[in-house]
Amino acid sequence: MTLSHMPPRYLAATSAHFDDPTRRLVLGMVAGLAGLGLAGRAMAADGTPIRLGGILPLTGPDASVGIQQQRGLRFGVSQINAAGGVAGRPLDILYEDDEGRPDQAVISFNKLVSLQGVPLIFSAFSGPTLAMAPLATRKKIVLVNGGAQADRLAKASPYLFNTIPVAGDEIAVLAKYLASVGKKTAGILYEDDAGGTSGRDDFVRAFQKVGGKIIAREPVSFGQTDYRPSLLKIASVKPDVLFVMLSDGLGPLADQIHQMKPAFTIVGTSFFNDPAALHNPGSDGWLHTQVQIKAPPAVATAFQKMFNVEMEFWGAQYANAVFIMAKAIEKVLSQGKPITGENIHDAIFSIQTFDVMLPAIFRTNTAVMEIDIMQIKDGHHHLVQEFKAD
Amino acid sequence: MDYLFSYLILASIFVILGLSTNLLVGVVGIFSVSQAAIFGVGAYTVGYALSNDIMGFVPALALAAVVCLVLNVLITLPSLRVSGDYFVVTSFGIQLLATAAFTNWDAITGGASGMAGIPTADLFGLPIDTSLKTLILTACVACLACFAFRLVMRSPFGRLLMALREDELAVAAAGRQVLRAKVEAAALAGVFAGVAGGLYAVYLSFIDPSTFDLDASVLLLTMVVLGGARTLAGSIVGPFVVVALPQLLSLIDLPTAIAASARQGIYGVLLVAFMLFRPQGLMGRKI
Amino acid sequence: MLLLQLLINGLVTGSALGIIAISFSLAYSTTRIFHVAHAGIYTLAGYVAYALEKSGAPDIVGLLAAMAICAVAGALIQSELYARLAQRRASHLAVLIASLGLLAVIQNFLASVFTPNILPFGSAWRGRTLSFGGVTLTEVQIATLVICLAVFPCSLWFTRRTVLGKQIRAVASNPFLAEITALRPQRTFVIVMAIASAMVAIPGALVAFDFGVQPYDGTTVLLTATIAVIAGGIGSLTGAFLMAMLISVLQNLSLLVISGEWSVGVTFLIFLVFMLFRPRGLFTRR
Amino acid sequence: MASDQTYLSVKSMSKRFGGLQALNDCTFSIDSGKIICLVGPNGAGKTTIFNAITGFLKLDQGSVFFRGNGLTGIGPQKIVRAGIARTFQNLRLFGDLTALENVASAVPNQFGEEPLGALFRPIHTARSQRKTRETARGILEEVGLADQAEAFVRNLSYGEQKLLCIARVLATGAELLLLDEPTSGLSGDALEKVMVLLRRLRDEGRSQLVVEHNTRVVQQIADEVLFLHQGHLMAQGTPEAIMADPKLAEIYFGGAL
Repeated sequence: MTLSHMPPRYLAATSAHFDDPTRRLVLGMVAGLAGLGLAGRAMAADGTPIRLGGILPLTGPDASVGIQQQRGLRFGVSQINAAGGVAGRPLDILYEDDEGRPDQAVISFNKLVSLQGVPLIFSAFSGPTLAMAPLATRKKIVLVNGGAQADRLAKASPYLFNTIPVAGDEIAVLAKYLASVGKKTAGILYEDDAGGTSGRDDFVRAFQKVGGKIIAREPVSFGQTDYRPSLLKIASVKPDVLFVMLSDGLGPLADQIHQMKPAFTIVGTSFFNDPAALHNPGSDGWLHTQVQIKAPPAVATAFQKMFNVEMEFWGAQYANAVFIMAKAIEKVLSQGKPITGENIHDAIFSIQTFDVMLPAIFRTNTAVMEIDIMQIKDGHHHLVQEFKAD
Repeated sequence: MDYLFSYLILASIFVILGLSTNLLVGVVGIFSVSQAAIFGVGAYTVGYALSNDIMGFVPALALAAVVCLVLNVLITLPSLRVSGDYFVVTSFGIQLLATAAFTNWDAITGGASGMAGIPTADLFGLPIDTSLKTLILTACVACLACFAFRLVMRSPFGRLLMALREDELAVAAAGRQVLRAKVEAAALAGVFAGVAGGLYAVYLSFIDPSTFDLDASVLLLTMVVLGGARTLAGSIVGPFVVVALPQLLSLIDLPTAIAASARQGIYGVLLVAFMLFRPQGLMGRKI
Repeated sequence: MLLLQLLINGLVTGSALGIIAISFSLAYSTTRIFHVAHAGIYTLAGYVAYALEKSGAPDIVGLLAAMAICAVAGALIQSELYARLAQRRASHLAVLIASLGLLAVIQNFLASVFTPNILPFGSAWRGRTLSFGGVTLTEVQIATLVICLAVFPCSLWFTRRTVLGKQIRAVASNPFLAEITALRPQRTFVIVMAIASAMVAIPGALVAFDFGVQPYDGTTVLLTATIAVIAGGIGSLTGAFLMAMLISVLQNLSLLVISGEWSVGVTFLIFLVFMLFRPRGLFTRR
Repeated sequence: MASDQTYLSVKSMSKRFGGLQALNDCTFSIDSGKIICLVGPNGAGKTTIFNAITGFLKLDQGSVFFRGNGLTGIGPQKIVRAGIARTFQNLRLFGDLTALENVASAVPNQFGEEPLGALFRPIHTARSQRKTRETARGILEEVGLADQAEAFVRNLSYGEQKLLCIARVLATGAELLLLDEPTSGLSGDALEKVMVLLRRLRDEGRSQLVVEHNTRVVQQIADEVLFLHQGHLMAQGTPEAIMADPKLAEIYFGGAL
């Protein structure tokens, strides 16, 4: 039923560019949607768009990440809409730029909610997200954070869903793995901001819990690219591993590591899934946890086609967040309820296990996802060990 | 409605802050790019006091005002010793130092991840827990601040400050103490910034170092430039326009990839254009 | 060993910072404009080099092109913005604000063309290293050190020995007098800004070769450079250069003693100490 | 040391700027109720003496006494309160303020010249403000600028600005006025106006120490002349006596002839 609503050229485009696994994925989704569409036909699939919000730092110092996240959202929406939308209704995200500032985020939040009546808002970065969280609680608007991993986000609001595990979860897995391969001492190089410092604290806790010892900690400021003095200082105490928590600048770091050839192994989290680092010979041998982002190659190709850039980590995460929320909205519609924040909230918990591009389980407000240990070799990530969800 | 409220609340907070900046930059002519740091100290003081249940909102706001008064005097003092451009560097440095302190003094500020869950304000037991109540509170304080600014500008003190900007030597020759006048102006500007910070903290219930960084100081400067120096009308119009600007600019349909930075660049264009073609701003006097 | 390596690293970054400082000093002591947008020119140089490298040109071409384009940009800023402001009798504060605005324009223009991400260069020589008795330097670092150390005496020679340099110094010491003796200060200002901008393009491109480009990092770099200019004594190129070296070395070495998040603090502390005890700077004669 | 009879006395003042000896053991004293002109070639140290007396400049050596009280090492604002006020050669008026405000800015003892008074006792402040403005208006009338009271200074003619400088220094209430070239750049009516004004002020009891280049003006207004050369007092006497001295004329006009 729903398929017939789709303009044929969308179908043509998707089939032409997607090879097998994606087609299966997309067709699977479409089939699912079609099924739900049937169920929800009484709901008048009139094709009026479902409007959601996206509040991201599109300018300012955090914009480099914000723009990647926006690409992810746009890609997710285009995929959903290409497959017929949600129960026949296309998704539409209204974007607001908060410049990474909490106050602008609050204005944008109120604007989207009170003027546009959106029930759900995608957000980014812990500052703005934490600033919006009390409003989300008060107004029962679902806030979806697909990028920030600060631990405090886990309990900030019953309406705040984190579609990515908090950093603590990843780091616990990393520490466990490091202990299992006999790494005893570690240095930490972290960005002196919210994500970096909470990552540092998580790592200290987790690594000490498995019997490791932290022997150096060096902060760098956001946007700093000269890591040499810090690296030299860390190298002088000869740790087994160096835990790195940076959100940008992995390219220069890889350069400088390559030039220095230190004895320690570089370890980190999903942040390492950054093409700038991957394609740098300096990143050879780096170990990192990976919130599973096995985007089917065809999806990645479609992404590349759409934006002319590789699918970055953030792109995948935010596209996945769109897929998860589309499912939840679909469920709300299928129950014949109006699309409100409260209903979406309930739907997320009633679905709990989302078998989308990157499967996620919501027992709490923060997704549990499979976390893998990967190693970078010759410009590719190689799976070292899997830690299934749980 | 809430959208309009949140705009009005922030705009009125920035009016108070704009008055503070206008007093220093526009009236006395001290180039300061560290007013956001003082704003931040006010916000953190109130945030810390309320979060740790040390005192009520009103005493906390008073404390913030006092702390900011003292600090602003201290950071403005170099302007007495070092002239013009040296002070620009001092001011930049103070702003960067303040950001480093907000980010790293975890025990007080919550560090880089900020201070979340600041309780809402209460006025002697009356909770200020809705947008409307907050708007009434901030608007009242902003009106008070405007009234104070007007009183000052029409008083001999205001005239003394204006004279100070034009010629410190002549002020001294007229038998006035330059040092004392500057300290008093800085103190007053500090009180304004501290109160604005306190209101900001309770309204957003979340503060973090990014709100009080160099960009924020530049934004404050933009408000003064846009509104115009030294007039009350300018100090009100500037913040109202600048706070609305991101919202207005988002109406322009630019390709998403550039829209972002382009919008930010427009602040710069505004600064340059106003200085070239309208140094008196929308409704002020020449800066 | 660590100490030595940190010291050498400090000297490398310090030599680059030194050229930024003397270029700023040259522009400032002549035009008396606190040219904050100089940070934008510095950033622009990196992006010019980056764009050329991506289009296949060798890095040396990138460096030269960056100098040329920055020189033009600097001259335009003087003739189209600062000169007009002077004509309109804008206050010192107004000029400063305009400069700050221009900086925002340049940074965001670059961010919108090239994205705000850190973009690394790809050329192979960047990764090659050389070791001298335990101290390892990359070829880019060596190039930076050598070129910047060479530019410094050239700039001294230029201001002291050439006719143009003497003219500039004359205008700097008294623009009014220069005007009546037909030295035409506004024309000299344009030339000075062009030269200063070409100079700042050298570290702008070299640092970019090493660390990649990003749009917003120039502000802090320029602030550090201005601290060197002031602490070294306004008008003294040698003072500015040596102070920049000193600040950079101290920043590197301070890591051994205190944690890195306070390195801004260290720089600024140096400044405060100078302001309190030697406000005229280290190298000025009374 | 200083006798109570001397009005203003300057003792062995010395000041060096780098290689230039601006004041070299300069000593003189003057009586009250007179116009005393300070003359001498450019660079003789006239303005430096002004700066030193009014506390704008720290002396290397020497002292200043006013009515027997030492003024050395005291800040400018205290010296104004002690009764000596000055004008500047380059005027230093507040261009963005009105003529009236310029004068008002120098009137002493105003309430509300600090924030607490201005904010918390606004009515009192306003009353004091009215009084100040009346005083200022009176002074403007006295110098003949009453009709320009509300004009912005930058819109006044040069002659009017010169008069305004005198009005502002009068407003301080000081009894000894140090006027730095009050007539330079003036001619005809404007010049005449200033000379008449200075004489009238003297007759009202305001002593004046005036830096003056124009010999015709000196002859017309001066009760006494101090001749300065290379930071040193060369001669002191009546205008006629000084003008008649060929050696001084040689120094004064030497460069020109």
